[in-house]
Amino acid sequence: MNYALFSVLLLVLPLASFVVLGIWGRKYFTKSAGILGTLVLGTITAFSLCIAYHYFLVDGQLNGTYQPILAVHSTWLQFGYKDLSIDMGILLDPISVMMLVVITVVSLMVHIFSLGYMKNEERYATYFAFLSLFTFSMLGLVIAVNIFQIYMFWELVGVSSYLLIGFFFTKPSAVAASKKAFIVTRFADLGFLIGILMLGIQAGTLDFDTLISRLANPQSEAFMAMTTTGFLGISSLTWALCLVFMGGAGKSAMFPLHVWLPDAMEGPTPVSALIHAATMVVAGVYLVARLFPIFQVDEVAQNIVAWVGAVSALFAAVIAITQTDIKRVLAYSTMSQIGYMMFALGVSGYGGEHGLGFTASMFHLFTHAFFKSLLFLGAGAVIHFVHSNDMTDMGGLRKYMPVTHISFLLACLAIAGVPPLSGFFSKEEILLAAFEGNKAIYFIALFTAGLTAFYMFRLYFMIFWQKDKSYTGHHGEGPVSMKLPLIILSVFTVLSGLIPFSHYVSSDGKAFNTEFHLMFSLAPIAVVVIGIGLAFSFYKTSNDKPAKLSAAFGSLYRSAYNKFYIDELYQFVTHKIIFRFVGKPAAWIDRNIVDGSINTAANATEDVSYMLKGWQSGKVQQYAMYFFVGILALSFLFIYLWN
Amino acid sequence: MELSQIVFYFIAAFILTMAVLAVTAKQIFRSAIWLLFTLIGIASLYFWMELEFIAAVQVVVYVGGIVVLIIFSIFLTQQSGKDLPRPSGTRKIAALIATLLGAAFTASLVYQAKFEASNAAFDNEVARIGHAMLNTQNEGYALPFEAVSILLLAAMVGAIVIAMRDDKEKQQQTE
Amino acid sequence: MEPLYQILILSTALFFIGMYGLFTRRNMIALLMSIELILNSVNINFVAFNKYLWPGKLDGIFFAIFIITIAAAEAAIAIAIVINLYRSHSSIDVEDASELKY
Amino acid sequence: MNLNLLILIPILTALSILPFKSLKQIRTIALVGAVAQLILSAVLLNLFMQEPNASLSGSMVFESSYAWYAPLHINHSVGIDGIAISMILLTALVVLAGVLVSWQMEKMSREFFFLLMLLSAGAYGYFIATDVFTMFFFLELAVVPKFLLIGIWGSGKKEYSATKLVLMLMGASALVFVGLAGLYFNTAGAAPTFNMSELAASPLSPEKQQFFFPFAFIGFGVFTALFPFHTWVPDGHSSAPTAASMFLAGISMKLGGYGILRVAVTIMPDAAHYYSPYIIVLSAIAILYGSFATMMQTDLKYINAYSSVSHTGFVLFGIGMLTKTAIAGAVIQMVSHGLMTALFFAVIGMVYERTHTREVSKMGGLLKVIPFISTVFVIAGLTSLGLPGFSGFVAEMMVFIGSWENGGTLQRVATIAATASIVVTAVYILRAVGKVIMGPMEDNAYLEFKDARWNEKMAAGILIVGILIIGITPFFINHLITPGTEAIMQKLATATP
Amino acid sequence: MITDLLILMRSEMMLVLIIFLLLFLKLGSANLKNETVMNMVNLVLVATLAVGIFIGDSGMLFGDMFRTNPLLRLEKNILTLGTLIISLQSYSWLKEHKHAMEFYLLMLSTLLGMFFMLSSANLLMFYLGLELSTLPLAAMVNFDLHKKQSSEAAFKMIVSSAFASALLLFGISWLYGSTGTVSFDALAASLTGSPLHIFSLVLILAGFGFKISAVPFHLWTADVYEGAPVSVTSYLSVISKGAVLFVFGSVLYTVFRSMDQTWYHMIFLIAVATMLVGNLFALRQQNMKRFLAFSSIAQVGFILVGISGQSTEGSAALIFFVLIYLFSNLAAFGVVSLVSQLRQSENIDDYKGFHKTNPALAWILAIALFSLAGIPPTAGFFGKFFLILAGAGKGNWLLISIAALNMIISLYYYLRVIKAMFMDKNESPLEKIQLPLSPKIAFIICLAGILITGLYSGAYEYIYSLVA
Repeated sequence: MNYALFSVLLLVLPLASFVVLGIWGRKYFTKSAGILGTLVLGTITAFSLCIAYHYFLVDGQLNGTYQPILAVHSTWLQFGYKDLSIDMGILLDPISVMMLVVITVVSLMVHIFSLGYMKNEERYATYFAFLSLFTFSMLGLVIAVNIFQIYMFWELVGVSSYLLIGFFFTKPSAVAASKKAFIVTRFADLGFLIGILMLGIQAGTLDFDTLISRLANPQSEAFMAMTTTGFLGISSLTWALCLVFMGGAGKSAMFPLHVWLPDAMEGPTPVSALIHAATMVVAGVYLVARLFPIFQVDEVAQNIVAWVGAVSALFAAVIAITQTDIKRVLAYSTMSQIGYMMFALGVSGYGGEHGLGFTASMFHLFTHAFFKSLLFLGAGAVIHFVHSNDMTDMGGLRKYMPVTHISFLLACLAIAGVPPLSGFFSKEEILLAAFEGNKAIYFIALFTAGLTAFYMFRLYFMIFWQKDKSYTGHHGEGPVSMKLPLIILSVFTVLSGLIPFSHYVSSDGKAFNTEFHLMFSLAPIAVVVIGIGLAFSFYKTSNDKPAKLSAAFGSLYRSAYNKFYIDELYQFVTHKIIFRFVGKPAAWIDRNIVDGSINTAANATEDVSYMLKGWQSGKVQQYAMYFFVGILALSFLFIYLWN
Repeated sequence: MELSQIVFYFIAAFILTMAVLAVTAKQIFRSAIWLLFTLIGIASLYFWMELEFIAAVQVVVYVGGIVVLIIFSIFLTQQSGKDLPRPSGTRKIAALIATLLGAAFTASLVYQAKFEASNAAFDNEVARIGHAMLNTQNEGYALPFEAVSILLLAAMVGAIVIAMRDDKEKQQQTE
Repeated sequence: MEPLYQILILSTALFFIGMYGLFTRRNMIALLMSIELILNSVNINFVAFNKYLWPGKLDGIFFAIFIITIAAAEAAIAIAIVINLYRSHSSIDVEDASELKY
Repeated sequence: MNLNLLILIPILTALSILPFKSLKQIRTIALVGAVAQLILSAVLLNLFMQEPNASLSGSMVFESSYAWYAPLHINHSVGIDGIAISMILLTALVVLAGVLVSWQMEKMSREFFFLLMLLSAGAYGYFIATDVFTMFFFLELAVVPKFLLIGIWGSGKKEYSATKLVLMLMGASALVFVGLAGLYFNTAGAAPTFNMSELAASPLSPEKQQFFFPFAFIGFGVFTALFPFHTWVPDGHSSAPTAASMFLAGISMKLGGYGILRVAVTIMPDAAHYYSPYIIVLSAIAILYGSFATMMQTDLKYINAYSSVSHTGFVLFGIGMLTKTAIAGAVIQMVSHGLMTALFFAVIGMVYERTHTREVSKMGGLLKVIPFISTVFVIAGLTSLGLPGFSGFVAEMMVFIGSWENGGTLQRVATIAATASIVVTAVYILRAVGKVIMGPMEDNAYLEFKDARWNEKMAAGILIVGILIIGITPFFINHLITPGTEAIMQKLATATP
Repeated sequence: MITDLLILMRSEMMLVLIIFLLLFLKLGSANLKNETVMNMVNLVLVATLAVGIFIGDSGMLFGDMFRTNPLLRLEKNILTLGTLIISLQSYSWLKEHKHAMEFYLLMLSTLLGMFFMLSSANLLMFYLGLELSTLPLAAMVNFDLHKKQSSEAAFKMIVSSAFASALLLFGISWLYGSTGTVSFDALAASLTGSPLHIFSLVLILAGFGFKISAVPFHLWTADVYEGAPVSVTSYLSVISKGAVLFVFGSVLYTVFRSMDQTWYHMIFLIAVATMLVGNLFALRQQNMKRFLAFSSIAQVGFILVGISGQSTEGSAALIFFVLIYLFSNLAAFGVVSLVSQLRQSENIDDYKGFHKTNPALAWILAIALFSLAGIPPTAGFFGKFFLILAGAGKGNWLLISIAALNMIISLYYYLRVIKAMFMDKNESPLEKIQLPLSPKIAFIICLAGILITGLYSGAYEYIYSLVA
C-alpha cells in the first residue's frame, strides 16, 4: 500500500483543519467547528488504523523482523558542517505506528467528548483548532526521522499544550499553569537541545538510523570519540544521553521536573485526557524508546533512566493518596504510571527476550493511554455534573450516572492491574522485566502497585459511593456525545490487554513470546487485592478512619499532602534567587552602570566646558596675555624639547 | 670707547627710561608726553644710525601725527586731569613675569643667532628711496604704496563714520 | 658689528616694555600708546638689520616706513572706536569694556 | 538591472511627497513608493536566482561602478550577493509595513514620510554598496533622520533618547571612519582604495589588521547593540514612533552586523581570528544579560528593545564563531529578527494606540476584545522565543550548531550560556503575554476597542508571511545566502588563525 | 604693462573701481537710496565674479609684489561669491542704515586687501594685505554705532589685531634679519630651522592663528562675533577667515617647506587644542552668534587637521572645505540675521517652535547645521571626510581619533539648535518672516551649494586639478 500518501494526509489534514478553524473559525464555523474537527479526526483515525493493519499484519515484516519504512524523506535545512542537515520525513516502524493508533484513537474520542463537553464555550472553534494543532504536532513527533525534527515537533506540542492549558485565559490560575508548564518543559528542552548538539556534531548526522548505527556500535569512531572524551569524569556520550533524557523527563513529568503536570489540570478536562494522560506526556518515554539502542549501550545513562522512573512512580503514588482534587489524583497517577514505563526501559536489555522491558514499556504505554483517558473523560463527566473538582463535594454518584460509573470502575480495575483487564498484562510484563533486570526496582514497583490500587479505589469510592450530596441544578449524565467515548474506551480498556504485543513491538523488531507463570503473578495480585481492600474499608462509607490514618502518619502525610514542598522549592529558586539576584541586578547595572557611565561621560564634557569658561573672561588684556604665553610655550617646546 | 658709543648708550638709556615712564605714569597726559620723548629718542637713534630719511618720517608721522591725535583724544575723553585707574597687583606681577621671560628668551635667541655683518656701505639717499617707492619693476614699491594709500583712505572713512556719529538717531533709538 | 647687538637688545627691551604696558594699562588710550611702542621697536629691528646686515636692498627701510603709516591708520581707527565707546558709556577703562564674555 | 534604482525609487518617492499637503495624498504616494520598492526587490530576487554566476561563490552580481571622487580613488560602486539581497528584501518588507502602520500619522505627515523614505534609501544604498566610502555615506545617511523622527514624533523622554541614539551611533560611525581610513591607507595594493574587493584581494598586514579591526568592529558593533554599547537601544526604541522603532530595530540594527561581515571579517580575516574569543564573550554576555535585563522590564517597548539586545547578540555570536553554519545563522538571524521585532513593535503600537499605555501591569485580557491584535502579539512572542515554524528558531539553531562545531572550551561554554537564554526568553515573553493578552480584563473601557483596521492587518500580515516563509522553508534563504557565506569562509581560510 | 594690469589684476581693478565710485558718490553727497547702492555693488560683484571666471592666466607684476595663477583666481572668486552672498543677506539690515555706502566701501577694501594678501609673493605685501583686510573690519564691527557691545567688540578686535600683527612683524623682522629677504621663494630657499627661525615661525603662526582664530589665539573671536552686526560677523567668520586660511596653507606648504617636521607637530597641537576648546565652549552657549563663533573655531581645528596632512589632498581638501563652509555658515548666519532683525537678540530660546511659524527657514538652518556637523548628504560630510582623510595620510591615528571624537561633540550642540527649532514647545514663537528678494537669492545659492557641491564631485576634482 502507499504509506507515503496516507501518512502525509495523516499530517496534512489536522494541520489544514487547524489553519482553517484558526483563521476563519470564529467567523464561519462558530457552530460547525466541532463537527468539522471530529470528521477530520475520524478520517485520519481510519488512515492510521489502516496503516497499522498493513504494517503489522500485511507487509511490515521482512523475514521475521519489522523493517522501518521511510515513507517520506527530504532535506529541510543543510548545514555547512560535514553532511549535517535537518531532514523532514515520515518514519514508520512498530513503535511509531503503535503511537499513531494511540494518538488518533484517543484524540478522536476526546473530540467526540468535547462536542458535548465544550458546547457552550465562546471560543468553541478555537478550541478545536488547538486540538487539531496538537494532534498534528503529536503525530509529527512520533513519525520523526530526525532527532531535530522530533525536537521541533516537541516544541510544537509544548506550545499547543500551553495554548490548551491556558484555554480559559481569563482565569489567572489557568494562565499561571500554562506558563509554568511551558517554562518547565522549556527548561528541560534546553538539556535536550544541548544533548542533540553533542550527539549530532559528534556523529556528524541527525538522522535516527545513521545516528543509532554510528553510536550504538562500539567500533565506530564516533562512539570512541564520545566515550573517550568526557567532563567531570563522565563520558560525553553519557552526558549527551542524560541531557536528552532530561528533555524527555520534562515532557513526561518525571521527578523532579513533574511540577507542571498537576497544575496543567487547569485546562479543559478532555484536553487533560488527551495531552496530559494519553499522548504528550508519554513523549519522553517514546524519545527514550527511539534512542533505546544508544541508551542500551550506555550503562550509566540507562540506570539513571531506570531510577528516575522508579522514584517518580513511588513518589507520585504517595502524593496521589493524599490529594482530594479528582484531577490532581489522576495527574499523579499518570506520573506514576509513566514512571513504570520509564524504568521498564531502564531495566530492559536489547533483543528478543532481553528486550522484554522495552516491549512491556510500550505495551503499558498503549494500554495506559486508553484506561487513563477513560478515567479522565469519566472525571470530566463527573465534573460536568458536579461543577467541582473536589472529591469532598462528591459521593453516591453511581445512582445519577451509571454509564460513567461502570466505565470508571473498569478503568480503575485496569490501572490497578486486576486481571484480565489490559492493565494487568502490561504491568505484569513490566514487573517481570524489573524482576529480571533490577530487584530493588522490582520491589519499589510492587509496593507502588499496591498504592496504585489503594488510591484509585479511594477515588472511586469517594466519588461513586459514600452518601450523596445535594446536587443542585443537575441536568442528567450528559449528551450521548459524552457517553459514547466512555463506552468505546471501556471496550479498549478491557480488550487491549489481550493483544500479543510482543509479537509486534520489540526492541529489535523480532517477534518473541511472553508467557506468564502463575507463581510470579501471585505477588502483584495479592498486593493489589490488599490495596483495594484497604480502600474499601476506609472509603466505602464516610467514616473517621481516614482522619485517624492521616493523623497516624502525621508529618509524612502532611508533606505528602503538600506534594513534598517541591513547588515551594521551585518558587524559591525562580522568584527569590533568579529574579532577585540575577534579573534585578542585571537591569540595575544596565541602567546605572553601563548606561550611567555613558551619561556620566556626556555630563563630564559639559562640566569641563563650564570649568573652562573663565578663559573667556572678556578682558582683552588677559586675552593678549594668553596669546603671548601661548607663543612662549610653543617656542620653548619646539626649541628646547621637541628637537 | 669712542664718542659714538657713549652717545648710543645715552640715547638707549633715554629711550628705555622714557618708555618705562610712559607705560607706568600715573596720569594719562604725562604718559603721553613720555611717549612723545620716547619717539623723539627713537628718531635720534635713527639719526645716530645716519638714516636721516627714516628719522624724518619718524618725527613727522609720529611726533607730528600720532601723538597729536592721541593728545586730542585725551582731551576729547576729558581724562587729562585725574589719575589713571590702577591695574590689579596680580595682573602686574603676571605681566612682569611674562614680559621678562619673553625678553630673556628673545635675548638668548639673539645671542645664539650669529649675524655676520656686511661691510658694504648702506646707501639710503632720499633719491634712491623715492625712486624705489615709485618703481613698478623689481625692487620697486609702487604697489605697496597704492595698497597703503587705499588702507589710509579706508581707515579715514571708517574713523569718520565711527567718530562722527550724531546722537539724534540715538535718541530715536532710545525712544 | 657691536652696535647691532646692542640695538637689537634695545629694541627687544622696548618691545617688552611696550608689551608690559599693553598688559597692565587700564586706560584704552594708554593701551594704544603701548602698541605704538611695540611697533617702534619692530621698526628699529628692521632698520638696523637693513643697515648693518643687508645694505644691498631697501626692504627693511620700506618695511619700517609702511609700518609707521599703518600705525597711523590703526591709531586713527582705534581712537575713533575709543571715542565712540566713550560716548556710549562715558568711560574708557578697559575693565568696563568686558560685557561680552564666557 | 541597475541596482541604483533601489536608491532612486525611495528618493523619488520622498521628493514627490514634498509638494503635497493632505495626509491622504501623502500616504498614498508613500504606499505606492513602498510597494514599488517591494516589487523591485522581488524582481531583483528573481533575476538573481536566474543569474548563472550567482551561485559561484562570492561573486557579486549586477555590479556597476561610477568614478565619484576620482583623485581620491573613490567610486560609487554597487553590487549584490545573496546576503545583500535578503537584507534588501527585509528592508522592503519593513518599510512597507512601516508605511502601513503610520497610516494615521496626522502630525507633520509630509516630513514624516519624507524622512522615512530617506531612511530606506540609506538602508538600500548601504546594503548594495561594494565601495566602503559609499557604504559609510549611506550608513550615516541612515542615522541622522532618526533624530528628527524620534524627537518630533516620539513619546516619553524623546529628546534625550533621540540625542543619545544619534550621538552613540555617530560615535560608532566615527570609529568606523577611523577603521576605513586605516584600510584606505594601509592596503597592500598599489594605490589607496576603498573598493571592497580590491581591499579583500590585497589585505593589510596582520599587525595593521589587529590595530584597525577593533575600530571597525566596535563601530559597526554599536549598531548591533554590542555590549556594553547597547544602551541607545532601549531608550531609542521605546521613545520612537512605531514606524521608526520598526525601522530602527528591524533594519538599523542590521546595518552593523552586515558591515562587520562585509568589512571587518572579510577584509581583515587574520584579525577576525585573533579577536574571535573576545567577540564571543561579549556577545554571549549581551545575549544572556540582555535577556535577564528584559525579564525585569515592565514597559512593552522596553521589553522588546532589551530582547532585541539579546537577539542581535546572536548575530555577533554567530559571526564571532567564524564557522560557515554560524555565520549563515547570523545572517538569517538578522533577517528573522528584523521581521520579528518589526512585527512586535507594530503590534505594540497598535495596542498602545488603543490602551494608551505600554505598562504591562496596566493591561490585561486583551484577547477578549481585540482578538486579531492579540493573536499577532502572541505570534510575535512565539517567534521571539524561537518556536519551530517561525524564523527565529531556524536562525538560532543554525547559530547553535555552527557554534558547537568549534571544539574549544570557551566556545562550548559560551554556546551553553547562549542556549540558556532561550529559557529566559520564554519567561519574559510568557509573562508579557500572560498579563497583557490573557488574564482578566483590566478595564471595562476596553469593550469599546475596535480590532485592527485593514492597514494594520496588512502590515502584520506582510511581516508574518515573511516570518513563516523563513520558518517553514528555511532551505530557500539558506540556499540564497550560501555563496556569500562561502566567500567569507574562503577569506577566513586564507588567514592564519 | 597696462594690459597686464588690466588682465592679471582685473578683479582688483573692479574692486578699486567700485571703491572710488562709492567714494566720489559720497563726497559728491549724492543721496542715493540704499537699495540703489546695494544693487550697484551687487552688480559689480557679479561682474567681478564674471571676469574672474576666465581663469587660465598666471603671471607676476611689480616684481614679486603681485602674482596670480588659476588657483589664486579661484580662491578670489570663492571670496567674491561669499561677499556677494553676504551683501545680499545684509539687505534688511542695511536698508535703514545711514552709512550703507561707507559700509560697502570698507567691506570692499577689506576684500581688496585679501586679494593682495592672496596674490602676495612677499612678506611685505602679505603684511599690507593683512592689515588692509583687518583694520577696516574693526571699523565695520563698530557699525551698529549706538550699540555699546558693537564698539566694545570693535575695540577688542583692534587691540588684539594690533598686538597680533605686532608679533607677526616681530617674527618677520627676525626672519629678515637672519635671511636678508622677505620674498617667499628666497625665504623658502634659505630657512634652516635654527632656533631663531623656529621662534619666528611660532610668531608668524600666531599672526595667522589670530586671523583664523586658532587656539590659543582665538579668545577675541567669540566676543567680537557676538558684538558685531550679524552681516559683519558672517563676513569675519567666512570671508576673512577663509582668505587667511588659503594663504596659511600656501605659506606653510611653500615658505616653511624646509621646516615641515617642526610645523607639523605645532599644527598637531594647535589643531587638537582648537577642536577641543571650540567644541567645549560651544556646548553651553545660549547666544546664537557666540555659538556659531565657537563652532567656527572648531571647524578651523578640523581644517588644521587637513593641513597637517602635508599633501596635495590636504590643500585641495582645505580649499574644498572652505567653499562648503562658506555656503553652510552663510546660510546659518542668514537665518540668524533675519531672526535678530526681528527680536533684536540672538538667543537660542528665540528659536523654540521656529518650525511651527517658519518651516522653510527652519529647514534651511537645519540643513546648514547638518552640513556644518558633516552629515550626509550635505556637502559638509564630504568636506570633513576629506579633511580628516588627508590628515590620516600621515598615519597619526591619535589625531584622527581626537578629530572623530570632536565630530560627535560638535554634533551634540548642533542638534541642540535643531531640537529647539523642531521639538521644543513655545507659547510665543517668532511670527512669520517675510523674505525680501535678495536674501531669498542668497539662500538659494547657499542651499544649492550645500546640496550639490558634495554629491557632484566636479568642484573637488577641479580644485584638485588646480592644486596638483
